[in-house]
Amino acid sequence: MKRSIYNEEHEAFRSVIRDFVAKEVTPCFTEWEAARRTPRELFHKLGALGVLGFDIPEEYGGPGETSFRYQAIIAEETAAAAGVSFGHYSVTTSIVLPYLLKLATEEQKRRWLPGVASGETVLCIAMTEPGTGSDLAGIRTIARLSEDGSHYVLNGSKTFITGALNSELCVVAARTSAATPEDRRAGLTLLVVSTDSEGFGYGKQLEKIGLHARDTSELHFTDVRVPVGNVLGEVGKGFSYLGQNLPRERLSIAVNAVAAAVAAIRFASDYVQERTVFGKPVASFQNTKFVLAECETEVAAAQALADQAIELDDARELTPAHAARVKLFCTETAGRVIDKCLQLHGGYGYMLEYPIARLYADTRVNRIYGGTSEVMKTIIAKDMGL
Amino acid sequence: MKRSIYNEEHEAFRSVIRDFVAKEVTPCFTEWEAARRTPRELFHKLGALGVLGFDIPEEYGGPGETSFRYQAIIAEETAAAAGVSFGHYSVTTSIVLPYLLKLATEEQKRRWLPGVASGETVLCIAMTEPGTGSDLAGIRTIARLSEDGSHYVLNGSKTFITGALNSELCVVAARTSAATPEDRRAGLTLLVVSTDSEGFGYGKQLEKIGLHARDTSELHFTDVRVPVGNVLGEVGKGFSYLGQNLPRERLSIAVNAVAAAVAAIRFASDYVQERTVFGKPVASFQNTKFVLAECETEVAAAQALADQAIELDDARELTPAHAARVKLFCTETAGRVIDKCLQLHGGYGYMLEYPIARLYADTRVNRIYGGTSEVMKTIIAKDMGL
Amino acid sequence: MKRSVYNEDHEAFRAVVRDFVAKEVTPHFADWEAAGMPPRDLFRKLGELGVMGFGIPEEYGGPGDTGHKYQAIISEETALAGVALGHYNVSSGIVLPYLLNLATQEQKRRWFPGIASGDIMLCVAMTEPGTGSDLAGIRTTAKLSEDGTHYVLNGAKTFITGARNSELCVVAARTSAPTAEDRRAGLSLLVVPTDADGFTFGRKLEKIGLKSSDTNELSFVDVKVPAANLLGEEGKGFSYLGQNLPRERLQIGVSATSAATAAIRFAKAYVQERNVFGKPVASFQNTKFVLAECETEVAAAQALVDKGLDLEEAGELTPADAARIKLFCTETAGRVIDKCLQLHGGYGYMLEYPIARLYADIRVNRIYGGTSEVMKTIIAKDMGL
Amino acid sequence: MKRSVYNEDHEAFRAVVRDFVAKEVTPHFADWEAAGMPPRDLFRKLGELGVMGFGIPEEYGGPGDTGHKYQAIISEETALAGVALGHYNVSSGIVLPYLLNLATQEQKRRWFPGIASGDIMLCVAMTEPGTGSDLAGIRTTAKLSEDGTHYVLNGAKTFITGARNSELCVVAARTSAPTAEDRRAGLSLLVVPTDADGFTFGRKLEKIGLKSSDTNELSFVDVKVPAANLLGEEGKGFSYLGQNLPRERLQIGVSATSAATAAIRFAKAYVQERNVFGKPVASFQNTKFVLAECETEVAAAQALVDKGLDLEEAGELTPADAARIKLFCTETAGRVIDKCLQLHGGYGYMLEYPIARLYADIRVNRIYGGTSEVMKTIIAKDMGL
Repeated sequence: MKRSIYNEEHEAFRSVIRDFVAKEVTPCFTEWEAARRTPRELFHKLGALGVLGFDIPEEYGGPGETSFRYQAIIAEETAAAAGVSFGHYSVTTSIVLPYLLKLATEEQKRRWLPGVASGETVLCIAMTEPGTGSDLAGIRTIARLSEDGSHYVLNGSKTFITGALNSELCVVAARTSAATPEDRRAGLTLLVVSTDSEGFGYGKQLEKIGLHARDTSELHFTDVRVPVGNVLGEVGKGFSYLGQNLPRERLSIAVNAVAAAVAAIRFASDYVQERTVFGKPVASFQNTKFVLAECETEVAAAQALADQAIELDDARELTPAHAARVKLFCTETAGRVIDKCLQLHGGYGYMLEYPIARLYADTRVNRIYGGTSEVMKTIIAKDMGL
Repeated sequence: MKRSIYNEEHEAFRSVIRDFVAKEVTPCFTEWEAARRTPRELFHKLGALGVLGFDIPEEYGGPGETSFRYQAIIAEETAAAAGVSFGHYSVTTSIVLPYLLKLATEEQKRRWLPGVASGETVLCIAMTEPGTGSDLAGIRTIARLSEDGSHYVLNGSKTFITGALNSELCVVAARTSAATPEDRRAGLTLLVVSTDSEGFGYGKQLEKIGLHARDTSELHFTDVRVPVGNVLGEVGKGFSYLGQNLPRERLSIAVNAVAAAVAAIRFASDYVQERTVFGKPVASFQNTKFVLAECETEVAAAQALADQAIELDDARELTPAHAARVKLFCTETAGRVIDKCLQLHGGYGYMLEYPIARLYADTRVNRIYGGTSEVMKTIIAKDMGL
Repeated sequence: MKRSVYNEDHEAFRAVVRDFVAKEVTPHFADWEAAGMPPRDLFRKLGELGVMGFGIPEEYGGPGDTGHKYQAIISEETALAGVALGHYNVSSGIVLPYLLNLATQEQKRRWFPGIASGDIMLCVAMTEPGTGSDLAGIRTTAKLSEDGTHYVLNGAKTFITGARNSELCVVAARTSAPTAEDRRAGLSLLVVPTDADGFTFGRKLEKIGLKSSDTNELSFVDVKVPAANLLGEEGKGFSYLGQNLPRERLQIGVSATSAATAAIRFAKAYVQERNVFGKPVASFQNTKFVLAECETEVAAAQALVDKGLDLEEAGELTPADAARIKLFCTETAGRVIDKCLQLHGGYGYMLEYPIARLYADIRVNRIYGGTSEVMKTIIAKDMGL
Repeated sequence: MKRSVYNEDHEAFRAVVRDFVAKEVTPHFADWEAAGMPPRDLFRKLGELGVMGFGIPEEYGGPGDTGHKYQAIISEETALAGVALGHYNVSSGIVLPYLLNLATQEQKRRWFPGIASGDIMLCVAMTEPGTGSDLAGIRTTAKLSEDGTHYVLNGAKTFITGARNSELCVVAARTSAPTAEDRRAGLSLLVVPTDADGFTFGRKLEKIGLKSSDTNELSFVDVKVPAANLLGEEGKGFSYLGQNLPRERLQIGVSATSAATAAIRFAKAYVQERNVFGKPVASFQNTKFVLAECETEVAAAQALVDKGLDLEEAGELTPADAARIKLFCTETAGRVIDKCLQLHGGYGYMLEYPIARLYADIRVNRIYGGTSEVMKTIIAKDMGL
């Protein structure tokens, strides 16, 4: 259906991205997947393209505040192109950078933001610990202030860290004091840790169902020295900072999911028109038509919902509960749609050389990360007064 | 979620309608259902309210071209109020009147439109015949021109006619010449027939699963004389006229469906908060919260899709395939949502005194009339090039 | 798929039932729906047929314990024909088992012959306005008279199916207040004649479907119930409730599955007859696929029900098994009947088509006898969750 | 729910298989997945266990016809453990039946003992690049040599499971051109040694899951196949295909159902161990309801499969029955495994958790052995549509 959220400037940006994807990503993507990460240079190229520093003020080398539409276009052009991605691009840009923008001091901004915008400095974030899951209050990684007060000594382990192998800085949530009986969430602090610090160890890389072009690792910290100048925000207030950017992160996941579903429909439409069974194109069977019509209709609704949310985000009106609705609906819809589109591919749909297979394996996690569908429902129900 | 399609003027209109519904409809609705029709006077009141003549030019007593938003508001305020309706209001206003606006001659407009706008003249339409279903090319009702050329003599039967008992004029699709081998659709003509004509007979009233406040009847025509001045459009071109207004009709069904789903969620939310089970409010169970959160999310998507379509309709850009997507998605969603909301009512949900029971029985036909979901899928698939 | 739960005796019985339904039910069913209940005489005819007193020993005029499969066959045959026998199943399948378990010798002599013959029909009054399924909240009271000869019953009940065609009503009432430790204490079951003074019928409730059986509010104003009509022991009422639930739920599964089978049959006949764009609806791939899906889901439901019937016969049907059967079969029937209605197009919404009636009737299957949510709670507990 | 399809002998066999899986498979399975196939030696161990030659008469070293339930038990036990035996089922369940039906006395003597011992593994090559399931479009040719001693095989195949661990490959090839009346004419089945000159392995295809079995492209360049390796009659290949499909589909149903059962088991263990907000995940109502739904659907699938196993044993399983079973069980397993993964949260996406592997593995079940859409076509035809 006709969309109304993009103007000519957006479309010009889209064609730049499309070109970039066609030249720099699609031809190498299978290799990246086999390597289980993208090459580090990708981020330099993305920096040159000017898409790493959204919302970074111009004085620090960024383009200043930017509508989420540009990030939506990137999602559309990567997922929709061939089910490819920029590795952990969305983690660095949509998830970690906003923490720096919000919390960094003037000095920190000068120190870090220009590198982020240029691609010299790529970011990752370390929250989850083995055994704690999404319950961040249970964090056991400890940062002890040195006697002279000049640095913290960091010890502990983290898991599910996306993009760490390609990152220079890692935002680590650590305990700088014990939780109090009244407040299990007290005592958490965010530290910005250089990944080349001594004692910063990469654990095993985790094998996932999909998303093979981005690395997911365990991290171990053994007496890592982190200068006090690298504390992000106030000491002990870490918990309150977490999740402030979640609405946009969830919107971003939703937009990605919709783009993947759009791509799936395109792959399936192409496939069924080319492919014949019993001498007739698969497209000529009524079941094929109906299934694709259903898919396209559901995706039209998801797109309408996501577009509405992009506009709300621009107007600074995207509430957490709205974002939860959009994430829940778009990721559940994409899950169903991609499954049906794979089915139309028959046996080929199970072979990873077909992009539909990759989409299937990649998108399963959409209903989980950034908060599971169940967490979304909890948020929505609360918003409904239930 | 925050909607953006209504301005203050719309909201003022909404409160007028809300008042009207509260005073004139809700208190009597059960009686109307028991009587299997609304009182004829309802339409006089609706005429006085000024909502019967949307799009009728001012010279004929109407308000001139009007955004569909006003009709959407009526749908929202009737369905959303208590699952009530204005009987066959939407048939006369959204389905039949557009034929007259499009096809009537100057003289006919002068003759009919002022009465339509005031509520003196209520409209119905007779297409389907026993045994032909949606295959209009199979129509067997015959209109034979009299020898002197002054009138047609109409003979035949129609079924599934909504609102005929309350209507003064009935648009009848009849055969004025035989179909040709090349064109099964040739020879159909639309006639505007007075329901008080001699030979215009009401057959049995059909019992439906729901929608009890609107009558649905069979009609029989026995030598009914219809003046040639009552031919709508050109003789023999009836088939080409049919369905020209379908996108809006389907949008209207979709908007009604969304409004009904919104109402269902409200009824269920109220019910689960009042009602206790094992000493706890039903609302406190996680399943209740999750089910309602899912419902609300799906309805948010349906609403976004419908709102987008209302805007496209205003811009004259609502294509038949877009309208099909909107109808398919919104009616399927409403079906699922209302079913789940009924379930949350337990045994009370099956009792017709609870509005959720009425919504359940009423909305089942949404996926059927105005073109079944299967027909929608056929249209969408064609639009996708399949 | 070939079924194996029934033997030749069962099939002979099925033929008799089918015949009865075709002659005595189907031709009159629309009238019963219009009237809101079948004629009282129907049950005497069913008595003559010998199906009113399953479980009643021969000495009291019944056929003795025949196993549940005969009752299953009645459910199947009525559902397959798209009709119902009023509140037959409430009387024979739900209430009679209470009497079979709890009635004294004297009570059996007094009531069983009439039940077996169809002269005494039974209904049951549990739910009260506002209490829902929380039976511990019952407020209807039965006070024993000073001379101990009778109880005085006062209170109100709702959702009582078949009361207008019943002679006896099993009423759950409070004979003493609940205790702090046990909210369920103090409930007793009384067998109350529906023609007793002070036994009043309230509103007949309008339902989405099931138009051929009456659902009522009842009120009791100083109704005198002989002490000899106490069922089981005083104060133990709560413990008696639900003992027969596994069978009742199996039964709902049986009839939901047959209703779904009937829906497929109706839809198949319709799509083969009906033309669209000059081709039978049956010739479209979507029609074929939808009906194939439906039939497959019903095959699974049937396999599950049949397994349940065998387990029940062997005394091995657990409450959680029955919950699984009810949950699966009623959810399946709901989906299947909805799809079969859809294949009928506009006709599917008209009550003269049996598919429309099935749609309106079946919705309550996911609710009564315990909602799907209650079933899930039982199953999860059985899984150790 | 209590099952009744297996007797004591079956259960004794199950214990042996379970033991074998626990000792010989589970500890090594991650390695096999990394290697893309199990070691060749696995099948010799299975031969020692006596499970390689079901259906092979005792005179050739097999156990004779034991009924299908033993094979079902192997599927169940591997699926329940969340592992697989490489292409065991292809060899024993799919290809061996061709040989049992079609091999001559001489061929039986030549091949059966090795198959029973696990020294000869089998694979089958039907699909060609671009032809999909339309076997009439096969373009691989087998030209009989002038002296009639051998065929010369040329062509390419794809989607060949287990070829790298197989000694013999049943290849469908054209020995003459199709005729205008019969597109299916001219196909023959040849048993080709995988070490023959000109028999080349092409790419190993990367799959979403099923990482522990190899799926390959094959190409044949002037492969000489002895005429004595023709299976059945020349030109009748098409008629031989699919004769064993009902059993194959039943088998897929068996293993899908067990995989779903395993998924529930994994999820249950996970939610009981795992805390969120200080409470076990198992304590949330949503968790309970989701698992209760899953278990109920699997109970229905199991009832259907068990019915199928009994019908198969009685020789009464129709092709449409098998289609119903495959459709229902694979669709159910797909849904159930998806929900069980969801309950694992982020861990569910990590392949070290068996639920992640199950998710990736199970997706193809709705496709291979005939897609769900093909099943619906078969069922609809059986319904007279």
